[in-house]
Amino acid sequence: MLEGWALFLEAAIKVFSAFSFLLTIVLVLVWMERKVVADMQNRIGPSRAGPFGILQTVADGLKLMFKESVTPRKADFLPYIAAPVVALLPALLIFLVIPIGRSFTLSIGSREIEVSLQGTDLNIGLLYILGMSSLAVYAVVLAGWSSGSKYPLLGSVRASAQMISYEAAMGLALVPVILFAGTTSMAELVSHQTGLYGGVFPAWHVVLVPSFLIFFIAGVAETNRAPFDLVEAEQEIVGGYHTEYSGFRFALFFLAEYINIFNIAAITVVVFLGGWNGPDFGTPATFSWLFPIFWFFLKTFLLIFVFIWIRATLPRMRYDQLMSFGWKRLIPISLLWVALSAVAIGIRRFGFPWS
Amino acid sequence: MTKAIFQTESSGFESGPIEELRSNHPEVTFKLFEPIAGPVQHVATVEVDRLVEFVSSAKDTGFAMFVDLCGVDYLRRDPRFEVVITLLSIDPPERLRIEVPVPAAAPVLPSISGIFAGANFYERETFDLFGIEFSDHPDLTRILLPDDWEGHPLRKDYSVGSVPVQFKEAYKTT
Amino acid sequence: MSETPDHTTGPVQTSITELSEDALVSGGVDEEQPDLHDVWISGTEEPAWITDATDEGAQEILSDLSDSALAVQRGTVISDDYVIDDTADEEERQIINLGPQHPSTHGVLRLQLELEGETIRRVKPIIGYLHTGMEKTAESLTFLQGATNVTRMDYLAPFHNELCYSLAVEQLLGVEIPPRAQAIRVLMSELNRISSHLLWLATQGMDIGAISMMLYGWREREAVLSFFEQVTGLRMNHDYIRPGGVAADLPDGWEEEVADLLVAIPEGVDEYEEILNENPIFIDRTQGVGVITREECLAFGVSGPIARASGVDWDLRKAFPYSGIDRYTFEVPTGTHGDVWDRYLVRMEEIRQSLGIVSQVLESMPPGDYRTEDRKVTPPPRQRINESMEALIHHFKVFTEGFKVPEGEVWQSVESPRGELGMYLVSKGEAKPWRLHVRAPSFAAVQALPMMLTDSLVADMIATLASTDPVLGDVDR
Amino acid sequence: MATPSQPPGFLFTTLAKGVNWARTRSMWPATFGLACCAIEMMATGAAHNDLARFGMEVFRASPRQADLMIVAGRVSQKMAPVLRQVYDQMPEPKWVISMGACASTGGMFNNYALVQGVDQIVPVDMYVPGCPPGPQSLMHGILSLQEKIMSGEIIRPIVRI
Amino acid sequence: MSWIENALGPFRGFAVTFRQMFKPRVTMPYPSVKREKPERFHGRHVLNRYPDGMEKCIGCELCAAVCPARCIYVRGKDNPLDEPVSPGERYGFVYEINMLRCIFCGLCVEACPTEAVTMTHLFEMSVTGREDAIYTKTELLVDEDGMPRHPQSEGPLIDLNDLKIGDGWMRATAPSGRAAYEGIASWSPSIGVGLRPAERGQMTTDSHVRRQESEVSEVESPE
Repeated sequence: MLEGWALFLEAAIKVFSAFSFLLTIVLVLVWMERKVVADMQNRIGPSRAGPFGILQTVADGLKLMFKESVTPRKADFLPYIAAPVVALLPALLIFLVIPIGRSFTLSIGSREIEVSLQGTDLNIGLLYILGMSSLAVYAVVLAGWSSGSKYPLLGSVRASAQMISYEAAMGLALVPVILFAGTTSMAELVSHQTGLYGGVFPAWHVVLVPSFLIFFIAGVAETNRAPFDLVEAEQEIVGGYHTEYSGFRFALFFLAEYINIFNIAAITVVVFLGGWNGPDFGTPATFSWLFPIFWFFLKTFLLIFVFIWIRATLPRMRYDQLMSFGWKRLIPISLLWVALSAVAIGIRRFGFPWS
Repeated sequence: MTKAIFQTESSGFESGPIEELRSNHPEVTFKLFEPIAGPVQHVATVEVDRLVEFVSSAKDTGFAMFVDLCGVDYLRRDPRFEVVITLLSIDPPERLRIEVPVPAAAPVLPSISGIFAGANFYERETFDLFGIEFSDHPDLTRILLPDDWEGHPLRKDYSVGSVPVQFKEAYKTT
Repeated sequence: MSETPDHTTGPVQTSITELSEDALVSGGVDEEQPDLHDVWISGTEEPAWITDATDEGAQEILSDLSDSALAVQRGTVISDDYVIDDTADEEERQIINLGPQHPSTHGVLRLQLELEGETIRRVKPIIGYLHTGMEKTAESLTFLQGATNVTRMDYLAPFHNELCYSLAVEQLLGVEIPPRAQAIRVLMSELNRISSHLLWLATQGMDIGAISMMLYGWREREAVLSFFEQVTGLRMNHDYIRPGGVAADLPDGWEEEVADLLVAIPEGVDEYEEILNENPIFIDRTQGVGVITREECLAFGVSGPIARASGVDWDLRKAFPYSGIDRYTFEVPTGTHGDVWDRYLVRMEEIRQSLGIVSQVLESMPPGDYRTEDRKVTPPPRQRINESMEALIHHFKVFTEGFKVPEGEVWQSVESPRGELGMYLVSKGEAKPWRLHVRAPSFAAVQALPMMLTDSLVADMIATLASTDPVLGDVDR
Repeated sequence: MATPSQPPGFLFTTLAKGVNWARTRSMWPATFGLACCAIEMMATGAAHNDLARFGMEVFRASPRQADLMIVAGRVSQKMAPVLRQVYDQMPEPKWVISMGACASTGGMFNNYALVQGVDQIVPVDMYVPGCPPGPQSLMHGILSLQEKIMSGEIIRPIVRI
Repeated sequence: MSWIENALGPFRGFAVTFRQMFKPRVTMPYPSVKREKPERFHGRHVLNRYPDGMEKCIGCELCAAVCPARCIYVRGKDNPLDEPVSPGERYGFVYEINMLRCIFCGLCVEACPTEAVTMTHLFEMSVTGREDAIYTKTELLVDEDGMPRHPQSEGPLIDLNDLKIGDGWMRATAPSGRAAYEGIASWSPSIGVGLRPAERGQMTTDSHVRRQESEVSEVESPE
């Protein structure tokens, strides 16, 4: 009985810390995005809220919380208020399966507790992520449709089309990795990438270059970031699906979007860039968890920087170009790549058929 | 100070679309305005009922580009209004100004939007601001002002509509 | 329909013929020209005074609105949802109102779009949301004050407005403009063309989603604007080019400033081309989009870079040179396809050509007067006021009643960054214009939008609209 | 319900302060450009003046997410109802800055076509003179508005039921 | 190696944006750093005094007449004999500028025959009420130090020293087109600052030489 309670407690602590961790991450992320974009445009960026404007997001959030939430007259009320929650939930849930560091043992008194820096290690981790991320599109569609207004409707139509085409490419891009590593569990994916190839190159899955690129592109599209931000293209359809949202409900969308960015970057790191793997310079066992966390965040934030960089540079794609890029380029290429890598793995395992 | 002078002479026309147009339409009065700086301006005064014919012939002659159409209210003159159309020939570069006197009693003109599609908005604008109507215009509605506006503000008997400027001590005596 | 409806305070109209000529010139029969002593003392009445006081001009709509404004002021009544107009759908088409408040309509243009999915089947531009009555205001300002009015029309190219107006007035006046004034005018207007094109580039980038382009365009424009500010004291709406010349000489050190600009702007332009020229997304978004043919351009009176991108080799600076621009050498770039991409190329080249003109002006700026010596038009130097009674009288006459302009009608046009900016000026020999009509380049461009937009996608519409570079102050005046 | 004007004790005062701090540090303007002033408003957001320093680079296209409406330019009689509608669509708390001569009083266009002062249509919190006001003038307007919000001169309810 | 360059073409934009991160930022952090305003800057108006304390304004209403926005209201009054306010016969009894109507075109400055109304470099005038933007003589007229009373107090946002610089536009337009008169300080001294020199720019030209050449042409018979 006591064991059960301890498990529950452990889970509760994990969920709670994951949640507050994510909120902090979003604070940093939003600030970082605004600062980096400002840097790329010879500006200063937020500087008045707190030192270096680090509290900018706090101010944004606090303000939105105390702002009136308008419900348009024509809105379908229940889906309308459900949509922001639906947007946020998958984002939070996805994070739970991402290992952010090596598990370590913590000794409290005489007891030794094994702490894994991961919400839970599902053996279907990747599938779970794909499932969850396809849930997120429902939020967008719901929000756009239930607002009862035309721009959001256009946004949600765009969203569904976009998501369908990029989900496929994203899933296909993961197949070679699964074939290669032989697992879909996130933790095992990381441990599969330990070590070095030929003693020089880290044994990361990034060697599957096409997979990596396709996954990353699809990830950008998945998070509705530029140049794939058609869903909320401000210059075209005003705000897209969240045009009619205000106050706290809008803040939830905002939050979900940034958590998604972090998630996608983190998943890419875990799947392709070796997760928390990295040199640990022989740190003592007590602090062995330190470097993995550091490497993980370094890689993730580098990727996020690339996200921002892309946003600051590229123009937005057009709806039909985006679709044709997805269906005519990404999906065929990933199919081909799946076939190729299957053949390659087969050869590796069984040798050439003629030998 | 040299004064700008209008000539009603035939001199000054060179060969070109203007000359051709002139020989085709002997009934139309042509004037010439020679400013101190800038190009010579040719002005043709056309009656209302000959307008469409003249404009389409001008288009055929080479004035292919529609530039402008506007109204003028001369208030105490008879006819009171005038519609001024500016056409342009690209090669050779020449301008033609067509002035159409419009009486105040029946300010109606045939629309030339059938000849130059671009006249559409300009005619609407002239209707909006002067109340000059264009028959056969596809969509003669107000363009700049709200639909329920009353009056035509660029007519001279329409006031500017200014309000007093706010001051503090204007009537101060001591 | 013989006379204007009785919206103006009625009975006066019956006695039009009895009015003095002066009253008519000043712009209307029951015209209450804001007299110097026609004032409203603050604190004496509630703000509602305004709707009462403007009964001749203002419309009912406002007074109604003011009432509801009070009722709604504290509450959160939402009068409607975002889309204003909601006409019936037929055959799965929906009507969307883009604007007047929309981020990429460049102000307050409203486009009524009939969409089939995301494909635009019909476009109707609705304008007038910025109608300022400038043509009417021009009739109540003297020729001296007039430049302040016209400069606010096309607010991205204020110098071109002033230039066109001044040239029109000068045509009637028949005054000679000193060469230095002409050179200054060319310098300022060409720099203005650059700043306007930079702003177009910034918004074009912004509208297709390249946010950094926006900031870079503004960055270089700011340099040009700071030069304008040094010369005229204002960043926009300068009132610098006046009938007779320019208001003030170029300040000391202008040569270095312009030389700096000639270095900074090409650097910036190179950078933009580096970002955009080979960017596949930008190319996809612009090539073959928003096409308008040569014939359509002519029929609709579309001029400037749009027409040139369609292959119309037409530049007023070449065809009807003004202000001595024919002294400088420059090329007129043209395109062939008439799409957004060609317009982009044409404008980029125009920036370069304008820079060339500027550097030629810089090398060959003539010395001497910067305003005509005609003392009827130009006030005397300040020194002369104290020395000579006659100068003082001239000074007073110029600034109070203004100078009289001989009777006549003239058409003047200049090549503004958006195309042919024309002004039709009618003078009746008074100190105020009888009529000033402005032929706005953007007006024609907006009119031709349906040509470019029909059967394209919403996203293309944004790119096309940005590439026509409309300025709504110019359209609505 | 609870507003800073009612003295509800320490907690609420602190809350009010915090909320006002947040509101002034994150005041998202609506993109409401009308005429010349809109260009200067955009210039204020551009690199040289960088409105982002105040957390204001987030120009919201949708009025639903905007806090501040900068009426930048002349308001015509035709635009007036639209302007009012946009204002109505903004959720509380909202502020209005009337930027430039034309928006504030009609400026030099004292004629039939313009609304002589946008304060006839919407309540204005701050007037910025100038034609158009330079970026720094606009920033002065914005900053003095923020100061007034912080100091409690301009009060908006904290919680609205 | 041109094919490499071609292949890299689409990515050159990334290099541009990345490069900007290492360039100096162009931002002027406004409340702490104020923009350097050019000499001719058009800011709020002031009414000047002669060094002896007399008001320069003679109530001629030229400024009010020329103002396109009609935002100036002037009413002159005869000078009291015992205690004249201005050196002329009349003085500006009421002088008001509605700053919210003002378009800062500078025509009033050009029109003023006595350089009474000039423009300063102060542009921070935001107000919460329309009436506060109407400047009467109290706000416009300078005191003994050449400093007018500004309705808003000095603070991080307002630098009242800007009120003392100024009238560059008056000096720039004083020659009114005649090259011969450029660089000549043809205006009267003011209280607090003395005789303002001609604009920096116009002093350096060879205008004095040219002036002597064209001196004769200026003296003409009245028409």
